Amino acid sequence: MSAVVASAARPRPRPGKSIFRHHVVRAVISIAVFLVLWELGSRLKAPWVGDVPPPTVVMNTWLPLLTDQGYWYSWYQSSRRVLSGFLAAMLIGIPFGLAMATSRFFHDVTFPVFEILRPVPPLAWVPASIIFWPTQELSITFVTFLGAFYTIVINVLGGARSIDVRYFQAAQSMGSSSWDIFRRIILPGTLPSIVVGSAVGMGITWEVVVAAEMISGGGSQAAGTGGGLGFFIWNSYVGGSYEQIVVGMISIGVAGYFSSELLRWLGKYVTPWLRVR
Amino acid sequence: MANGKQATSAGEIGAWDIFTYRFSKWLRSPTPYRMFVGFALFFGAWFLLSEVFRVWRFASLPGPRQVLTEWLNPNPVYGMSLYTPEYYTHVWMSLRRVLIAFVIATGLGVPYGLFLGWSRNFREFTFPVFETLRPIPVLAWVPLAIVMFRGDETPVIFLTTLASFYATALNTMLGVQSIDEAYPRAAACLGASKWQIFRHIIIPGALPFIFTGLQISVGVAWFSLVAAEMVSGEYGLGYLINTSYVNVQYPVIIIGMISVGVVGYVSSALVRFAGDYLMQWRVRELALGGGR
Amino acid sequence: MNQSAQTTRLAVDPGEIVVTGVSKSYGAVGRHKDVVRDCSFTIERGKLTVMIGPSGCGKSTLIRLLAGFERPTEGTVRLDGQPVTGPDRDRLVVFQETALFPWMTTYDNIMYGPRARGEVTRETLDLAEFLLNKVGLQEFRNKYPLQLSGGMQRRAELARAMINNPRVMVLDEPFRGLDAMTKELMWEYYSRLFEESGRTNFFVTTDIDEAVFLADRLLIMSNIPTQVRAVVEVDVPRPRRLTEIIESDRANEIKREALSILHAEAMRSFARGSKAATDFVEAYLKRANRA
Amino acid sequence: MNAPSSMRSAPAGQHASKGAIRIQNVDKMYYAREGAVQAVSDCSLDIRAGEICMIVGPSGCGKTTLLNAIAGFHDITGGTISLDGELLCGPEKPKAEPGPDRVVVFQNGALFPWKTNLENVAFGPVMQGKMTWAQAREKARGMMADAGLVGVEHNYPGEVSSGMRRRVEIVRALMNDPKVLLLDEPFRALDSLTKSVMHEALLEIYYKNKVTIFFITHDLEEAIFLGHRVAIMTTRPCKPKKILEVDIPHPRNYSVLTSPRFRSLMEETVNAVHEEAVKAFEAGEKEM
Repeated sequence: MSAVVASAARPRPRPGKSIFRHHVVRAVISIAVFLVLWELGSRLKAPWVGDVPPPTVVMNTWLPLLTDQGYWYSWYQSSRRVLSGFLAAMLIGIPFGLAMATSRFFHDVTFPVFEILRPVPPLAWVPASIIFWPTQELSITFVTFLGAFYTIVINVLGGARSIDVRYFQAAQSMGSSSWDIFRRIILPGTLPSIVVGSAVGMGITWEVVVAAEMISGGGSQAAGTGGGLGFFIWNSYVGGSYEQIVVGMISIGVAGYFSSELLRWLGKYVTPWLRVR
Repeated sequence: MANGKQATSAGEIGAWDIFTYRFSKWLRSPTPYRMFVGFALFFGAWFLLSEVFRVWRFASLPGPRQVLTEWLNPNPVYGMSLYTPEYYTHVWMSLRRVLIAFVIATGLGVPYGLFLGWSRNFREFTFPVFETLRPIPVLAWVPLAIVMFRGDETPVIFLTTLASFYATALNTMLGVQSIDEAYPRAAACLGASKWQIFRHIIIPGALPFIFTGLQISVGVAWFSLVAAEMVSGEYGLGYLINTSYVNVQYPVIIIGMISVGVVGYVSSALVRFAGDYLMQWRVRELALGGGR
Repeated sequence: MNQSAQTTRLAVDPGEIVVTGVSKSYGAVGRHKDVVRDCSFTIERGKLTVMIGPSGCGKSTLIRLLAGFERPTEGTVRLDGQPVTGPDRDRLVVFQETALFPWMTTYDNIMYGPRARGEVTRETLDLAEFLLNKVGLQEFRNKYPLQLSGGMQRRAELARAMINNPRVMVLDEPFRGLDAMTKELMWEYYSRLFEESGRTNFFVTTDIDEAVFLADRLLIMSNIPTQVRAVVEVDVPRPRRLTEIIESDRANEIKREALSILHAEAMRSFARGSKAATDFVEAYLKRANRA
Repeated sequence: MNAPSSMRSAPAGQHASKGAIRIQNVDKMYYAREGAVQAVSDCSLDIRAGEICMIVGPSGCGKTTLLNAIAGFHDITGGTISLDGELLCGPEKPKAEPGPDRVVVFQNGALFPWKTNLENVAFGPVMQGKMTWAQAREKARGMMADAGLVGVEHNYPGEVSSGMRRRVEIVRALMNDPKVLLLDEPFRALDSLTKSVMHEALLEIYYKNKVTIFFITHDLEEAIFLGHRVAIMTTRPCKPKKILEVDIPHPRNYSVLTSPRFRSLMEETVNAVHEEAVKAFEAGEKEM
């Protein structure tokens, strides 16, 4: 558990302590306060929040949408793009990271190129990706791929490098071949970093897919068909129904959160030796 | 460090000796030549595919030679090169937005993160809201930002600030929590009050994480800025990239991308140097291969 | 320790390592640091040789030379006449901090060697059971290293080394992290293992009590650059008990002699305050390992 | 050479008037995730002023909890602790106030890595407002010179050897002329030879400053070599099982290690501690 600072948290509030000290109760209170402030702010036309539709209105527009085909279809499209981009990033990124960690030559050749491309934000690639890839689907998926690829490679490389040199020495002195060392030392040793990299990568793919859909689907090109939650939000904006914008934002937030949590849960399942603290 | 002479006091092994030593070793090792091979392969392939053989989809992409000549051309075909003032206005507009966003995000994020880490009550009342808003992708805020803030400039700055704020606040909180609990306790033993502990222990102790956070926040700022500029906004590199796509000026797209990459890298490198400068104690500790 | 799998005796043929005129230095031409200079000693067959010296005096470097992870700049290291070229099952090292693979259960850790070499026979499986009982970890066979206490991790590591039946066991301060009481219990325990197997053991430590309790032959090392300062025969009868050793005059006499030599060495390195020098070497070694 | 055991070993009590700790029937209950854990139960111990009292016991038996209670980092759920008659913590005030009269030296060290050694030592008095930075630096330089720490004042803690870091931390504690020094296995991370050199350095500092020392350790040899008295604690929940008077006269040096009196005390302690250690060893007791 993270280090505790001077008078701050005890392990768990003692029985008999007032209910208000319990952290879940406090979380509910703080979110409730936030919603009330939002409601009042927009009803009373406060400076910034004024034009933002209040939570009650947002809820009313969201409920019918739950049964609307088109709404779930944009979920499906966004998820498909995120998943394909993410899987491609995992399938290419993990071996790439491992190869860089194991072979000095491969690292020296590829890492500098990788490093000069990394600072370019993935979304700067959208126009170039639209030009290059034949279909719009592929161009958006390529950008989501890029979003996750850098994070996964960096995490895998870092993870493989951080394996203690003593494990290699122990394995070597017990007569294991280099394939043995890769399969039974490097791979399991890097697994925790792969899990972290994928969870973070998944978060980034959702960030990227929204923008890519907005830019290519809507954005400055009028005729975009696009589809997906990003387009759904942009379309609601162009169509003037601000409530749907907020609905779209919350939906993507929920989608992003659950996909990262799913990966973290899978991670715990895949690395039992860490869970055992 | 004089050659062979035993270094009597730790001060002599300065960062400069370590640097020259490593640099000479790097030059002799095969790494720089392999790096050259890597670059040659990448740019060579791009050149052959796009300009020479014009293979498949690469044909529509401008090759490195085209991009370079356009970029260095005193009077460029599409009006955008190192010699034209508009190029620098775009660069400056983007840089200005990132700078403003970075300053606001640091000004709000660092204190907020410090209090998040320092006081449990404050954390339990404000962190849940922070955590529920965080998964919402920053760029999903674009339409709402345009609605909330009139004009072109403020929405873009709001988005970039939001992105940086999340990274800064979170890393500062982690920084405070990473401090070994023995330090504040030792300070309490030495008679330091709560506020003295905050100033002398919590802030310097969290500094390494704060600077990691600042580096990430610069990266994320550029990430969101480019997209925000593509969708709305008058000037800026993101806007330049997008309009040059619409006006079919493809080499300028690549110029825009490279410029964003270079300026982004330089700004995060600046933050790293500032960090090293402020945290002398870590630099000299790392130079000796780790502290304890 | 129940002796259920007593049938499989440990078939051991102990080896002998001869180190002659070995020197080792690190650093580029300009800033070059001798860690070991012209060091010669023999690890006698079937004997428990203990090497003791001040901290940071290059003992770990000697371990790496013996294990074959590094080559000496001058001089030779031979096991039964054959020069040492690289890591090998005949010379197994137990490290200072545990090197148990955290992602493998205790049983998988122990079976790693035979499985890696494809030598999983009926006999090795029995030997694994025998060793698990010997180190008292039968109920912990499916536990991960992080679930074991310090003492248990050390015992699992000993089992993992012994199953490969090395001709020489090399141990680099294996009990350093343990608290004093567990450490003393491990001494008795480890010397029992040695007395039963009769395998050649080379044990490195900075703890004088540990050295006197365990050693048949005691090598006392000088400070950097390391050389053998003195060799002491510890002719205390075996099997050795903790309480007996405290009482035995011979043991205390050896301890006093070794202590005064070592204390002089320690004071010299401490007084010279050459923190920078020792640290430079340590920092350099860490980087050399990772490169 | 062995002095009659009845005679008080060293004139510890005479001129050290401050630093007597009285621990009476102290209990401590932890509310960890897996339910309540009794770390300390009905523990009573009197530490005389100016004495070096060694606390010995198997790992994870609650010794550090006792130290934390005296220092004021944790509260206690029963009994009282007082220093020179003045109540530190008890039923109505379960948590003592940390203060410069009881300074702790931690197991893995707590020198502030971002301050130079001199600033670390000068930290206490400045925080209490007793001195300005300039005055404190002057006094700190003097005290460090006394402890043989010359030439490392302007280095950061990370740049000096672990032995030196320990001594800087002890000097930092003594800078506030505390009544009690609370040491939590300060030399555990050091190898045995640096440890023996540190023992002599600590004794030197003790003879100059005559402060009460509450010293937790696993190392029996260290306990007998340094201590006036050795309190042997049971396994969890910890309470004093036996208190051993170490009647070897001060000042002591390392040659004492092989004296016959030392050996018999050592044997007595080993037997007393043995069953506790084996119980902890079998149960695979992990440090709590």
